[in-house]
Amino acid sequence: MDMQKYALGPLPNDGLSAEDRDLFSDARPVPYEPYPVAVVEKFVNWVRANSLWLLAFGTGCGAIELNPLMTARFDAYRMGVQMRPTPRQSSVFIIGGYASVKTLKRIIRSYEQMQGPKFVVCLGICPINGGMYWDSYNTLNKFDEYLPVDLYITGCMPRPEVLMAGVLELKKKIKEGRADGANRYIENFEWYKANQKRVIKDWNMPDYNW
Amino acid sequence: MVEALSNPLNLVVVALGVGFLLPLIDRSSPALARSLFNLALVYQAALPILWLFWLANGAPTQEIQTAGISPPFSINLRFGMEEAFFVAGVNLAALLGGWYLTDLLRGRAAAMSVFLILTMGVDGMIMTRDLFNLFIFIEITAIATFGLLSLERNAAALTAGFKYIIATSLASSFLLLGVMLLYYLTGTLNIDDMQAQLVLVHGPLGLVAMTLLVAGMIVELKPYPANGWGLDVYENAPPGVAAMVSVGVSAGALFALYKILPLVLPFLSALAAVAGVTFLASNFIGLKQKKVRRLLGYSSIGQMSLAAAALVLLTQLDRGAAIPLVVGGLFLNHLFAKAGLFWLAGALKQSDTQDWRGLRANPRLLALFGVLLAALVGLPPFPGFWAKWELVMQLSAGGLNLWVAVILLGSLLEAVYLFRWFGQAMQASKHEPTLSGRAHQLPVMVAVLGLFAAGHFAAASFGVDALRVLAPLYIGIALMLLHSVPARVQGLVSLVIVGTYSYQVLPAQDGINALFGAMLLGGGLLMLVAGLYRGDQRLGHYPLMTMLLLSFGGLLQAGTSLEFFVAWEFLTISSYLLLCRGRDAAPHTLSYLIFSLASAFLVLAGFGLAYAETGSIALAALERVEGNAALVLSLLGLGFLVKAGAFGLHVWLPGAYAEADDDFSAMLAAVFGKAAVFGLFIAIMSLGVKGGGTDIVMYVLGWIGLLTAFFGALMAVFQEDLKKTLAYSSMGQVGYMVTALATGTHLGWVAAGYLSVNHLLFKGLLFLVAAGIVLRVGQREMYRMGGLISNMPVSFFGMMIGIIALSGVPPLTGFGGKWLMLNALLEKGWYWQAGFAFFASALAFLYLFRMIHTVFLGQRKLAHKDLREAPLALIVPQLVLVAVILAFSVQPTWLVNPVAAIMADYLPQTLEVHGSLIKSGLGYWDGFMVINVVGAVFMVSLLILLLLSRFMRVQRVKQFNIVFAAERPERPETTHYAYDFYSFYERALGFLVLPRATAFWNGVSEWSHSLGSGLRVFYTGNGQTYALYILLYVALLYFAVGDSV
Amino acid sequence: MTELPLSTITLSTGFGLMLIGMWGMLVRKNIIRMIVGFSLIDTGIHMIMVSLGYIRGGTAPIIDGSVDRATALTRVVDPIPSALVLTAIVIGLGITAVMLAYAVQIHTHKETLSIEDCSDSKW
Amino acid sequence: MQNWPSQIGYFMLNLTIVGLYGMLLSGIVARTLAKVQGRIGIPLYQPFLDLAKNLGKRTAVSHGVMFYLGPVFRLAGGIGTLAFVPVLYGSEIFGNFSMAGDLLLAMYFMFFGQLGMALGAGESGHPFSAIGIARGLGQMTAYEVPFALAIIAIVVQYDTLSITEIVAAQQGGIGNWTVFTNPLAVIAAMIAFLGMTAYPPFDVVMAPNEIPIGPPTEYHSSYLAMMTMNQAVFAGAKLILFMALFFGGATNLVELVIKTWAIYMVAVVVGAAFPRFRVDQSIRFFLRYPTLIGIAAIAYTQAVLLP
Repeated sequence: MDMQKYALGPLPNDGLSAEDRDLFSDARPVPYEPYPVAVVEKFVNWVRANSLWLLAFGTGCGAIELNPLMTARFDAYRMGVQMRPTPRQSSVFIIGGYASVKTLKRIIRSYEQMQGPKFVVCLGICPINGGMYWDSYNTLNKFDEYLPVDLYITGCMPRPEVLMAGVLELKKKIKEGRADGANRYIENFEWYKANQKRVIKDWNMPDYNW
Repeated sequence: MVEALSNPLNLVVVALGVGFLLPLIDRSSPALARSLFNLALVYQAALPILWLFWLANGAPTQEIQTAGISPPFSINLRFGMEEAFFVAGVNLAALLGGWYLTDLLRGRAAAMSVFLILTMGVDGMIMTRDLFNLFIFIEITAIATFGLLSLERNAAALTAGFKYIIATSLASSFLLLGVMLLYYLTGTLNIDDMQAQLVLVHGPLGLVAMTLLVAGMIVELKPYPANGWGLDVYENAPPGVAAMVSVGVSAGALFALYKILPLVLPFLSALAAVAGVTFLASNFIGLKQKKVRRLLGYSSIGQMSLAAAALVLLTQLDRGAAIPLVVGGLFLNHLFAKAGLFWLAGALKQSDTQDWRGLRANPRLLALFGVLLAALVGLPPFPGFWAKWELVMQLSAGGLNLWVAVILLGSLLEAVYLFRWFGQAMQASKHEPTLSGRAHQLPVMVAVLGLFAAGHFAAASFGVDALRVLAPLYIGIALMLLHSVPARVQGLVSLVIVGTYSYQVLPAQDGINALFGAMLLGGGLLMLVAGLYRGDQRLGHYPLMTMLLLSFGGLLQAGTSLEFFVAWEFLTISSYLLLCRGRDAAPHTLSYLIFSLASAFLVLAGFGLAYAETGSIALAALERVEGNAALVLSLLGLGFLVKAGAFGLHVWLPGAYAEADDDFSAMLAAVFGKAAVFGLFIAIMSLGVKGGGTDIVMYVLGWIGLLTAFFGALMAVFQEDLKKTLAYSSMGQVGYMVTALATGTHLGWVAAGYLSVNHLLFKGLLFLVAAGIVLRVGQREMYRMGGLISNMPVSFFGMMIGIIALSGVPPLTGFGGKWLMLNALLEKGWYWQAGFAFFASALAFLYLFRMIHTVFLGQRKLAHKDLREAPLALIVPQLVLVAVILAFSVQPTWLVNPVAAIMADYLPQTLEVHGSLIKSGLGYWDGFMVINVVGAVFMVSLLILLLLSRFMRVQRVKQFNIVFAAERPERPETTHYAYDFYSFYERALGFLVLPRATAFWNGVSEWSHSLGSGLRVFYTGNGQTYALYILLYVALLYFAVGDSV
Repeated sequence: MTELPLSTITLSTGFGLMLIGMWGMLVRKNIIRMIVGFSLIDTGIHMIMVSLGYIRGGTAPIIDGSVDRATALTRVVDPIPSALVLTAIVIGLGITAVMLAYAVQIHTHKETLSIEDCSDSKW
Repeated sequence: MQNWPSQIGYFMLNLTIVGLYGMLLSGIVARTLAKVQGRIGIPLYQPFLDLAKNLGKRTAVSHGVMFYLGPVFRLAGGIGTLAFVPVLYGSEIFGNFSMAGDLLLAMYFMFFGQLGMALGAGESGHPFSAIGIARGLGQMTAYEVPFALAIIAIVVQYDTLSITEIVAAQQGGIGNWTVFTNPLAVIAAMIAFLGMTAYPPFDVVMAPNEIPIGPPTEYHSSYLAMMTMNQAVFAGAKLILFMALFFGGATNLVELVIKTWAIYMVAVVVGAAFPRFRVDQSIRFFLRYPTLIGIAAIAYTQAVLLP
């Protein structure tokens, strides 16, 4: 695998035309440290776990399961889960089932535009191994090659109850400070980028979508 | 010897003698003949001028007797002041005309002698006191004219000449018959003697005699519609001859009319009516005219009938003392200006006004042209201005208000077609008008000089300190001489001049003058500095700016309405010319000038009415107007409202403000607009609080102001053009001032003063920012910009301060204006108005945000990546304005206290000020505390965010790093939300701003033009029809007056 | 039937001529005829002028044996109109001449003598 | 009054109380709406958690200085508005800085934060921000009209612009409240209030599914947290102003809480029941009947209350 080495300096943004390079930031993301005081970090993790703002972006067929989650029957609001229409304000990205190559590009953009700490939850079997689409020309079989995944909820399709169980699991993970996908992404930036660029042929965006 | 040479009779003798000698001498020596001709012309011109001088120094009026017998038994001529004046004028025109005609007359000795005899004929018409002799001179003049007309040998000229002959010979036949009948009745031909015997002229025969006499004279003055023959001649005769006919022959006819007036007293009203109708009709028809010389013909006829009307009306009103000033002034004005224009028309080959496009390539010619037009329209300092002023004053005093309206309307129409022509000449064109010879311009220049001299003299004879009052013009002209030094040096010179002037004038002002002096001159100086950002030559910019600023001083220093009016007209002229400098201003200059002149005429009418009541033209006397107060206030108010761009009268404003040079836009909107507010202040302070009818006027003014504020703001909301947005915004802001003034309360006036100062500050700031943007971007459409904040941060800051100050959001100065105004409205009991004002002021947010967003925020265009900040010359004045805004924001009492003190001179103080706390009857406001609280809160908030940012990694990103629904923006143009920003608002309220006012004024224009074409159907071009008109005129005159005798 | 005074006859003839002349000027299309019309007007006026000065049974305004100074005013014919007529005739002649000259020139340039063809300029 | 340190201290106290109350109020509203939808809804303390979560975000982007300052303006605007409104009647502690200016000051200062915020959001370069602001401003011009007319009516009624004096005039019994003495004015003002709170049917400004929450679409992390804080304070200040002008003010905190909650519930209940107006529809709506009611209120005040 030819892994492009990114220096600590500005990103090359090779996919962009010279004109576009002026329009997109070329800064390299940096991982964040925990708060210096442990109690604070613990408290903040607890808060994060109890205020999960989902990005309202249905990337696949599983998105259909998100709607009952929020409505009267399951009412995930009780657990501090809310929908946000913009990645800037969201902290949880639910990959709703299979991710095609075409969607991956949009997923990457949206993920990179979310502010850390941020968490990725994969829904269903497809992001794990491609599921029933494993041999499709455009379905990604191992989603965690492209983005760091904090939690998998398997099933085809998992019902909202399972989804809720996943939320509780995610909460637990966050509270324990183990949901560090965002930092992993940055620490292994070159690897993720290489994987992403391998499948996305028309890479017409910056190397990191701030 | 001297005595012999100086005998006025020589005017006749020399011309006759030389005239008959010329063809003889020409046989042997054409050169000698030519010299003799020139010598005779010079002599003819010099003699009356000398006599003028002698007569002015006490020489007695010369009564010249012929045949050694005293009148009435012989013909006698009189040569007094009046005659000398007219003769001098005519002969001077003849001298210049002869000079001008050099080419045409070369080798035509007969023509030269005819020219001399024509001059002599007119002189005789002026001097003779014998009716039959008058007839003879008229006929001599006529025959000489016929001769000169035939110099042009083409079909049109010949047929025109023939029609002219038919008409004039018919007229003189009537005249002759009339003279004979009068002789039959009175037994004398001497005018003075006949006047003494006037009782004998009675009964049907007397009436017939008078009718015929009047008819003969009137036809000479070319009354509408029996004047087609005259127009044909103006159009087709050689311009030099046309000039002589227009100036010389008409002057003779006018003077002859003046002489016979005492004989035909029953006809005065009819004469006035004829002159008035002719004046109006010819100016209406002039609107439709495209051919230069015929246009001048309409103007000539208009001017001469104005002079005739003035003569008759003043005689009727028994105000003979004003006749020399009025009629003499109009005559001199017409003499130089019209002759000059005819000569100019001849100097250029193009006969169609449209083909004068491109004349701006020849600035000297253009300047001459402009001066002549300005004189003709009656702008100061030219004699026509003073004459019209006096005429309006006298007519108003005599209660002839309808006549004042007619005269002003006619003058306005004349200005329309004359300045439309000027506008055409100002347009750029590939094809410059072609000159027919260089020598032809010299007489024009002399005419222009003559106009200036006459104007100065006329001003002096008004008892005006001409040098002081006309100083702005003279200094401006003097600065024009510097036109070849670098522009910035010129700018510095004018800065020094205006600065020194302000330094001397401002400390001497008090009260409202001090307030507006500081605004007008201070703001003006700042804009002058801003103008330095342009390094190109800008021909005429600095002289005109200097004139403009000095004229502000003229407004301040004016003690009389006349001085005020002169300064006002100077402002009009200089701003019009400055506006003409705008690259694409051409379509808007005419409407600007017309509305400015209309405004000036309304003001003039108002002053006239005030004079009628108080008998004084002192500005202070305005307060003494009681009976007409409401009417005077309406006229003055309307006049100033036009200039302020009030709702419905605003159609000139956006174009003018937007298309002017960018720094001049700032000047116009921020500073110049305050002159109108100043005028309103003066009018309302003198007249607005008298109760009675003025209350209604003030109430209406209040609503006009609000409608202006509302529609100004609403129209600004829908503009794509940066400067148009600001222009409409200015319109709206002035509306608040009008409303505040109209409350007629102390608080309202304080609000108006405060709003004026504030508007000057933020609108100057915003327009200067706009100038910088336009300079850098090269465009005015806002949606083509965007994201300029990173290139022009200082400009952004300036605009942000400007919009906060405009919007009225605390803690900046704008809130004070809103607070004062709403308090004033509520205290006055104008509750609906207050609600409306709220609405209007909320609308400002819309266009303000749009402006700053679409220009500075949002997505930057690729092409604008390397734009630089605006030049220093623009930034420094902006920062000065920002500093002043901030200073007044920190401590509003610095502004409120002086303004409140000034207004307290007029009305009892209603604001209580304790330290920094300002209290009205309803509420209170502590600006100092507000800004402290806000500042503290802001700093605390900022500190919070800074603190939070320490725990948060903040990455500065670029313009496309936005959430774009999981896509990426493709181009800045498609990502920048800017075009048709308030489309939904247009859907909701757009029906309110359909261009109804524009449609209305277009309708007025179209209607006037249609009227013009309707009025000219009488011109069939058929000589026979014209003869019939003349006959009908006589009949009509007889029947019209017959009843009343 | 009383004899009509001479002055009345000339006077009415004069007015008659004027009217005929006017008719000519206003109705005839031919320029030459219009000029003739003008001449008639002119002549008419001259006759009127002369008749205005006439006194019935008056004598020539020469103060000699037949008229004494005391009664001269009532008995002599006013000499001034006669004198003026001379001037007026001269002028009328001049104008007629100019008109004719124009007529010739117009004919040269336009080859017509109809006034209706002479509306080269109109408005 | 010149005792600055204590004045500032009192204000900090007020700010804290109103801020906390405002946060709580948004929780109450969310739960109320959840009940309408047959859900249980968020815990009442959820807004505090969300606030803390946003404060605890570790990364952020900035589009420029104005973008950065936008939330600062916003928060300053909210706090400032509160500063110019007296919280409780007759209490020096709860008087804030209302001696700095009258009702007009409070009304105009409300725009301060919105304007600054608009500038900041504008610099983000996001078209949805600009669209949202354009809609917000357009709607604002419209609901300002009935609101201003109502304000004018009560200023005429009480002949003062001072908020304290207006409250003073309403003391002495429930019958003295403006809502009973001048009902037309209060109706007009309350309809305007619906527009101000941007609940349905006037929520096209935010329109989460169309222009993802409009103006603040690019704001996140601590910026968003500051805006949440402002929302609490600003909503509190507005409610207090309405209470003072129309509902007799409050002399103690309990009265304040009850009254402001009741006022806010008007907007919430209406919001729960209505779909969304398009912005041009809402503009026309405000300029029709509410404006007429406002005009009638002035006429009523002039004709009936003044003589």
